[in-house]
Amino acid sequence: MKIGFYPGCSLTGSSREYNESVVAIAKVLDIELTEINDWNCCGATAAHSMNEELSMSLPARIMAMAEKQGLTEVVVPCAACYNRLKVTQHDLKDETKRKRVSEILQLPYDGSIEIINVLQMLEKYGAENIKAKVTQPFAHKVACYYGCLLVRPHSILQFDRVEDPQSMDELIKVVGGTTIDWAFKTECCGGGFSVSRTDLVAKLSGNILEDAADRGAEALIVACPMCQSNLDMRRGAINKVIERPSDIPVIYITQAIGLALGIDAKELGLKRHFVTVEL
Amino acid sequence: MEHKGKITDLQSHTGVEVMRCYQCGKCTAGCVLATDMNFPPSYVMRLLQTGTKENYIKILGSNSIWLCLNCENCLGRCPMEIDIPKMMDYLRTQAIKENILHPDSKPIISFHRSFLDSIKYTGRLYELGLIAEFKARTFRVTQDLTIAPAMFLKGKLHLLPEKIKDRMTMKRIFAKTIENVKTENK
Amino acid sequence: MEKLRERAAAILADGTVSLVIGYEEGTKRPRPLFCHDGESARKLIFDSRCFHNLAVYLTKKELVGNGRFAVTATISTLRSIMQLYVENQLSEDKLLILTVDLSGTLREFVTFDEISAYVEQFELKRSEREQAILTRIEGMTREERWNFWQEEMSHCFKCYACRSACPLCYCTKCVVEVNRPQWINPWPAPVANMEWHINRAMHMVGRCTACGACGDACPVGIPIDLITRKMMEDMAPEFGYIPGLPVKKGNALSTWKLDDREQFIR
Amino acid sequence: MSSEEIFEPKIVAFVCNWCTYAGADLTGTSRLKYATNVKIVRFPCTGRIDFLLLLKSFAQGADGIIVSGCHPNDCHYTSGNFHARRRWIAFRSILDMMGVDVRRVQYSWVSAAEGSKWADLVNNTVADIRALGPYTDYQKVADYLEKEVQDGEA
Amino acid sequence: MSKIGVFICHCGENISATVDVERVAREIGGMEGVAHAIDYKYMCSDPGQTFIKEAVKKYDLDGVVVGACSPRMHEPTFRRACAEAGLNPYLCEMANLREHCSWVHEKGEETTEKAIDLVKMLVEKVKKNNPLESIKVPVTKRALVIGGGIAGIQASLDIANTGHKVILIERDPSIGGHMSQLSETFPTLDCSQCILTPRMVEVAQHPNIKLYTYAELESLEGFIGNFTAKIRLKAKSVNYSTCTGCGACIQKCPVKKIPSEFNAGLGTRTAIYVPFPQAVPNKPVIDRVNCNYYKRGACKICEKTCQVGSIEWDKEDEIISEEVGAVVLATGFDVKGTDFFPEYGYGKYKDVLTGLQFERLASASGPTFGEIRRPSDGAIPKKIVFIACAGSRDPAKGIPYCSKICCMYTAKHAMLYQHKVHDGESTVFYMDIRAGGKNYEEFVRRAIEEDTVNYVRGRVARVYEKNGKLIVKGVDTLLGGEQVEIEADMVVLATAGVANCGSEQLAQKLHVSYDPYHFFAEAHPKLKPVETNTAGIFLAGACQAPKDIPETVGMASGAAVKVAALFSNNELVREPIIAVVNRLAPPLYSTCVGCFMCETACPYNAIEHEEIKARDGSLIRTIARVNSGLCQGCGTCVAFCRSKSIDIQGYTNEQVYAEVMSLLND
Repeated sequence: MKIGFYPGCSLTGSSREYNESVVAIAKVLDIELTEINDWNCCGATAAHSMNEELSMSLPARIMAMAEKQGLTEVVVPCAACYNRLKVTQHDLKDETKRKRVSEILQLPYDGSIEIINVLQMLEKYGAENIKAKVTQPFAHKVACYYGCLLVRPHSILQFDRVEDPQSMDELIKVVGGTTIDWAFKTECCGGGFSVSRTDLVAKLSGNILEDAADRGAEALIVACPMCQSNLDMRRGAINKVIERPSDIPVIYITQAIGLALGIDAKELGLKRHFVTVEL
Repeated sequence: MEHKGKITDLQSHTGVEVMRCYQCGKCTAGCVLATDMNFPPSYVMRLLQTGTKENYIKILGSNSIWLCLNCENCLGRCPMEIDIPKMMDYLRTQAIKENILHPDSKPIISFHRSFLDSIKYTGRLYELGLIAEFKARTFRVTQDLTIAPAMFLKGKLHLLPEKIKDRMTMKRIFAKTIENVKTENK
Repeated sequence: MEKLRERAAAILADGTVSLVIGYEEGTKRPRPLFCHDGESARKLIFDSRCFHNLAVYLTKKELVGNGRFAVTATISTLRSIMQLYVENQLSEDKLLILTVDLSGTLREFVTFDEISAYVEQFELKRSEREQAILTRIEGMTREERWNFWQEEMSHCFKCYACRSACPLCYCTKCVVEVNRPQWINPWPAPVANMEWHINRAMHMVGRCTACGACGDACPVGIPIDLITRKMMEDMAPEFGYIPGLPVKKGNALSTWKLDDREQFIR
Repeated sequence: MSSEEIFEPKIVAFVCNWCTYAGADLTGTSRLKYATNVKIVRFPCTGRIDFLLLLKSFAQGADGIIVSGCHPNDCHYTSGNFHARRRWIAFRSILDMMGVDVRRVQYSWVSAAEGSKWADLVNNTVADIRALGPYTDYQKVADYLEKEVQDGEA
Repeated sequence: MSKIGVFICHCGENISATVDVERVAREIGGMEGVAHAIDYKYMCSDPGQTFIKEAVKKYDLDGVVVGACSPRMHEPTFRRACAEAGLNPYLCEMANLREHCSWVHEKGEETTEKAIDLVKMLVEKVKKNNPLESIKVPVTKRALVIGGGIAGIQASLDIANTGHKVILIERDPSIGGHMSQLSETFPTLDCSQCILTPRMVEVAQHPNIKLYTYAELESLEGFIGNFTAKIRLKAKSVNYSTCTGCGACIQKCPVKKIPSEFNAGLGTRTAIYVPFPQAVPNKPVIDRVNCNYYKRGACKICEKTCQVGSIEWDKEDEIISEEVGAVVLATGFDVKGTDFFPEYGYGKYKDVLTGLQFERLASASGPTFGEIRRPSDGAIPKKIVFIACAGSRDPAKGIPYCSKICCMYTAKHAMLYQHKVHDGESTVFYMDIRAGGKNYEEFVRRAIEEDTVNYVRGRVARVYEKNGKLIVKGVDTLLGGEQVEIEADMVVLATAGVANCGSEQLAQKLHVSYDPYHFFAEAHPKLKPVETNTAGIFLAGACQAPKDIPETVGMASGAAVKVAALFSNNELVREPIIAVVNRLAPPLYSTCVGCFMCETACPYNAIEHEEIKARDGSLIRTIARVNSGLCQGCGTCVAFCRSKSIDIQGYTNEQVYAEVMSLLND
């Protein structure tokens, strides 16, 4: 199984462990990841907050590069990048926008690449495979947190249900875990305000953490580096604003699966978290 | 008439027809930051519906457009499928263009600018550089004093930026988009 | 081609059909051939020079009789056959269609759906000639178009070859033969010529499959096929159909949509 | 141009019985005034209006034509006007291809309640056609026929 | 040559003030084919009509043109006059000299000339007119009513009371419909069952009503006055002629956990069941999907219990045929379930209910005997939230229209709740309060002012469960968009009223049209609200659009009157303005080539296939034929016909052609 791979900036820096765990489980599951050559940043929230054309051009270059490389399907683990790429692909169906962007890029772009997130990759290529390869069932009660960018806007992403999505829960069940039914699956963690408005991030992430902890989750499972860093790195700030400070860890779905597949915690980057992971 | 024109511009850029909103308030009810905003989303819609210049300027000068996280809960639930996040994106660029900026926008814009600067030169995000530049722009020297070293220790920060090869294209993208707008203004 | 002859001879021999309509070598170009026996089926040919639309014969009762018959069909012919199916002029149990596809394989069809699935692959494009004239016409002002057609129509002497050649002109009594009232005068005169051709185009809305037979048939070379061709191209996006691909239900003119265009209505 | 020389176009209106004919009745009962150039031919429905009648009108010397019926969804027969609308879309495209002046055919929806709209429609159409002048292009072509026949007989 | 008589009316001075009527009569009198032309002060008066009658006889006229007012005004008058004089009424036409000429133009030469043109036009038309005979269609004086809710019950009773036979069919095992499920009714709060049950019984006992429950329409053929309905009587598995309705079988049935449809899923029922205690007929049916015997081939406990041996295991669906003259559609509506709403939990929270479920909770005959209790734990909710417009006015996920009844029933629910739970707190999230109706606004005000229901203007973004409470995240838009969060014990969604399932298929069976939401379409939104565009089929109640009980009953009675009016004659007389396909002598038979373009175009499905067969029975051709019962005379088919094989009487090709030609000839 071969598939294109766009890690994005976070995965090479502050969310290295996400990258490490994706690569680690891909290896075990025989998924060959081909990184896009000379990829650039997708522009994230900053670009589309500041300039529409910029926000389309950056993802368009990434996809143009992938096309050039002959890739047909690209997995994008970072939910923010996934969202930007999908939305840009959608926006560029508009003839005038596409014209303008190819003018800027001076690269051919035809928008034919299938962009999928990591959950879709695991569903598509792994569910049965994973089940067969589980060596240490992930016997924990966890809260699956999807955030915004993985499921919205539904009309464009067409992934899972808008409210109360299930795909991550299904994967956790495959590796032997149980998931709680909770209320903040798709509520925003504060996203791009991580640095600029830490106070708001603490409030929003706090609500999420509190609900999960109240309902007895042993860990939060995520698929987005922004959510992870807000919920993990900002734990100090969060614990100042919530009533009952919490020390439940926040781990990536790929890490959870990795553990079940018997991959070493260090290889999965579990030592890189701020909140200690003891699962 | 000038501000009616603004509404038309808004529609042609974002496809948002402000008159479709019938003020049910569902966007506001579900907005995670509505309470921190000068005007919650449904109120912003109403201000736009009035079509007056005063109200348009009120919106550009409010923190609402800057606090919007584009989490899209509002769009997902709006019975009339009004793309409020897209509208917020547009209003932000208009606020910058017209230089009507709420104080709350400063750190947010600074962050965005630092972010974009970082990728403009290297093609990828240089997180250490981003934090440094952000601090310099906002004079928040002490913020995250403990986090950054911890990140470094956990291997989460690179000391040197990663650079892509084709930096010419990156330069061109910036020159033809965001910088193009700036020169137009001048 | 040999396969085609064999098959034609075989179905004639075993009584599957009593007639095979196809092409044979003519003096200048291939001409229609009506085979009633295996002997004549040996003369059958089928290649790119065969463009005469044989569908025109299929509605001729006196020719095809009541039994089952076969026809060798080009893409154009197939399109016409589909439209004739839609209009209840042919029935699937009376017809066997033979054709040779691009790879040279003999193919047989009976039903509308089978033909549709096959024809779907072929896009209806303007030929070089069509493109040239239409580009010219489209570049004209309205007055120039009027003068262009008036000049062209002045050659029309109402021989009705266009009508005879068209597989979809199968009425037993044509509107020009209706005399209470006499809507269109049957003799050649500028206004009557124009009325005839506008009328032809209106009668073809949602039906014409742009086989070009009318244009080929015109002895004085008026590009009348382009009137229907242009109409078809204009109407396809308007009414959401694919040019040259008849649909089973819902002819463009006898159906409607709530949001059909009406900017021209005051 | 002196007032005596003002061109009085001949305009024929094809209208449906249920909406526009009744609307024109209302114009009358409301005593709204309009130009005398337009003469109404009554049909049960716009769906009944044959395109050949429009062609024959031009051939017979009409300078302009009004076709009017019920607004969408108001058709007495539920869908005659929708059928008509399609027919006119196709007809206009063909006329335009042939170089016939489509501006001379004014389509409209006038309901039974729109007495004033009918008056406006007539007045505006008369003004429009007056500005276009007589449809001599078409009439010349049609006259030729008559002359030929007469000559032939003579 | 024709002998046309022309009569120009002055209409007092209405015409003669601006039109030189004498000149009109004079000039027309000189026209070819005009035998007689006069003008007179009031043509519609008695003496005026006498002029016409005398002239018809004296000049042996074969056509009459009256130049007067609009034909929409006096065409029947003058046609009657002609008929009385022995002239076929369809040989009389009117030129509209008043509304279309004298009233809209100033006095002058052009006005008179226009008047002359208008009369000329009609003279030329009338020369081509053909004598026509009115169409007479026999009427079968029995009505079919489809649907046994309050609309169908009312329509059936009203028709039956005029002395005509009614066949009422109902899909469920009992009549009663949604109204039987309701607790109290707004704005009077009288008990729904108390006012409905007597009517249900009346239906069952009425000598003119034949009731088929557990039955569905299979097909309907024919046309106004002459329909044939095929009805599927679903197998009840119980012989109703012997069953006494004792109910012993129901008590013994071991399959007890089937969600009860009548209780909107809140209660349970058995496999052999009567939907509710007041059911009519009060006899059980076996639900074969859930019955142990049909599922697994063993059980038959009911059979052992039944003392009269009424269980019929092998009974099959039966199809019967009924001749009827009119049909009333009264199939009602349905409500969207809670699983339809993602932000309110996709139906996973047991204490989030639909309005209909709340009705069952509040009903004395309901699963809690009228006590408001949570389905999850049986506790009495202390805080309750009602959400209006759940699915309504929501083009994104629900339906764009307003379901109309929700504002009122929500106010009623809140009121009933406050009456039953005195220390309870109720909140209604609304967007607009639509309380148009007699005593409706007062009713809502009472809920707010006297029963202290907390009305909050704004929509709810989401509902989630936490610690046994339902957290409702709403907004108060009147406070500038302040967020409101309520920890509720129960949430009631005023879910959208939608077309009943299967309505689209039913509409297609009946050839009636339906709107984009699958509600049946009325023939005219204002003036023909109970008619459909298929003559002889009428609408009653919420199958046309959501509506409340008074409106439903009113509409049902309206439909009944339409049926009674239809049945008041032995024959239907219709204007002969219909399309006809020409017929010619063999071997041509007709110029119709059978392309059936007219068939797709016809809004009334009036085009039939006529097979022309040789003497030996072999098919020569198939051509179109117009069903004169269905054709309404729009003429759309005529304009489509390429070979001009179909024409419409009264507006034939020859007639309209002559009109146009005369108008433009100088």
